[in-house]
Amino acid sequence: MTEQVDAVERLGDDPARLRALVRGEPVTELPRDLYIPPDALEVFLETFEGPLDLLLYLIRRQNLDVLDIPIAAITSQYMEYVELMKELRLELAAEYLVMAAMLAEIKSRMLLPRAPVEDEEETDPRAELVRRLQEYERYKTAGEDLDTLPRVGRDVFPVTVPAPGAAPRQQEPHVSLRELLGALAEVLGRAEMFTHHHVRKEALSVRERMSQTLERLNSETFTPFIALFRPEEGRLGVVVSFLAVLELIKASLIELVQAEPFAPIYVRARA
Amino acid sequence: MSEPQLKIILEAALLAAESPLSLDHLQALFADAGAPERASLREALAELARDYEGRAMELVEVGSGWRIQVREQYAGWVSRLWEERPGRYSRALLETLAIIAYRQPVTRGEIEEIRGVSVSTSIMRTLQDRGWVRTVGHRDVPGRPAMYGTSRQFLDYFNLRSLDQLPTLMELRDLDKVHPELDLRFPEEDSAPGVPEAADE
Amino acid sequence: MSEPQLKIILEAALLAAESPLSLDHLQALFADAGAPERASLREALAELARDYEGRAMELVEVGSGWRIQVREQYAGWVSRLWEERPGRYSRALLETLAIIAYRQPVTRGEIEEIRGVSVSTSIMRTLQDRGWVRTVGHRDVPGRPAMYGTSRQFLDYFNLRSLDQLPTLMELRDLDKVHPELDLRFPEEDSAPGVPEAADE
Repeated sequence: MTEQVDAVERLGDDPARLRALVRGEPVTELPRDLYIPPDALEVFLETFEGPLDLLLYLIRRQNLDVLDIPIAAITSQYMEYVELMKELRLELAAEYLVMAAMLAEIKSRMLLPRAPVEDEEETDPRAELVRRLQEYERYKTAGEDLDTLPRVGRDVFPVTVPAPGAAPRQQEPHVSLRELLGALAEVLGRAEMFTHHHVRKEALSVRERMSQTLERLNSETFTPFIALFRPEEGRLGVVVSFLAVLELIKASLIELVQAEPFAPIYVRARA
Repeated sequence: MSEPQLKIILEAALLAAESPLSLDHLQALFADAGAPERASLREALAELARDYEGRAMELVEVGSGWRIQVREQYAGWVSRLWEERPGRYSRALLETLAIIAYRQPVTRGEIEEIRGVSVSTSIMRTLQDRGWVRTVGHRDVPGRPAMYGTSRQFLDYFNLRSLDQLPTLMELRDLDKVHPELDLRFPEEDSAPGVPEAADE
Repeated sequence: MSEPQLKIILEAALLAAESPLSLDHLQALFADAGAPERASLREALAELARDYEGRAMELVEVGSGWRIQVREQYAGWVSRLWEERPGRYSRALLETLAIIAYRQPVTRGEIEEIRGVSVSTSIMRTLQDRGWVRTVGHRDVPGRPAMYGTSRQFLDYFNLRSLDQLPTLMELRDLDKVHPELDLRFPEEDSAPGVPEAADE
């Protein structure tokens, strides 16, 4: 039984007899810095980011190693703070109470003789708590580190200067031929054009040439008829041009003028 | 801390400022003690302006003070930064374009008749701005409406030698079977410049 | 028009840009023909960075690309331009952000487990509104919780090129290894008959 009592003492049940190693030196005195002016207390308690943060504070305040927490002492200090929070009616997150229960459980497990459990490695009841404390501490530190990194708007100022004369350029959308034809097929289907007068094979080059011819003509001046034909286009080109002229006449878009028989023929757009 | 050069402090402030800084403003940077004379400020600014010779930026004095800006001769390069992502054309625009291609020369009224709905002015403007459609004449009826046709750029864009390469209206019924040799891909698909976009956005 | 020096064109673009420019983006400035090789771009950028030695600005590479910024050492002078002090972030926000940065992809539940308290919705929203944190997927467990990761803007904001540049995370120590002298077993156990010593202990 005496051995067991030793173990408990070693784990620091009694703060006054606490023995902890700080840089290899045993520490037996608790730093007495618990007193905080009452008006500051509320602000102080609100600065804790949760039970792990509060526990870390309690441990660090005493220069203790996370790996060697005097559970009983820490538990009672933790409970003091939780009571304070309750008294001050601070919004006490349920997490604080869960942690209190966890501490109490660890404390009891460390005090009680362990029933031998077969085939189960004995682990320190504090192991899980220590793991969580360390895990939290590393991100708490990482958060502090993050805060010290150079930051836009505080430490570094990206440069953006005006550029007179520069203006956004609109990029034009891409269209595929398939899209274009698909659109036409749809509109024709909608107009039921297939069943009517457009089923014949249209010579699109004639239509194209109609546009080109029209563009060259105006209503002010007469253009010689023969100027509409370009021999270098060959027979087919001449035929296409001729058909275009006929179509344009049929559509009353142009008119032909001949002063007398065998005189040159002129063309102009109908005004 | 050794005091940095006056002109470098001014440079820092001018580069970071969101609007031009007046001499008063620049002087105020030096708070209470040791604010430089206006003459020294002017001198430092002149020096800074000289430093920027041959560079992309310049220091200019505008109405409300001094500012650093990109020289106008580089405006063209800067404009490319701000190119907007291409949008998509509306169905109405594509239909209008197709009708003009197949039925040219054609008036807006005729397009509307075929489509069964009116054609907006902005569609006609877009097609003309793009250089695909132009006015080829005016129909000799009251109001003298413009007649539209397609352009050479239209053929170039769609990689066509002539309009004859387009399928006939008959063939349009079954697009997939016709003209397998037609280049139905997006014309600029291959050469589209890499969109400089973060892969994870 | 004689072609300006590559580095001067880059300088113009970087000065005018509102966010960092990636190499792809810089290359795209040169549109179709004659876009410089990435190697030449890098070279020109290095030259530019050297030009800025001794000046108020510097050229740095951050998460989403290159940017010109006022050197940190002049932050004091520059911040006098603004009345307002830059905002501070709460510890809760910084810790949450740190966990996401170091542990990504991570769910809200995992963040809460590490911090030992619940993570407020407003913090998650702030982080996402600032563009630092985004949903990178969903964990394949009941409820399919979102997994969070940091963005390029996060790197940009903290002046980092990549996550590797974050300060190293504190090391976790093993309870048994650090205090081997601490016999944590209960006294009786040693002498308990028939308990075989685990070889791998």
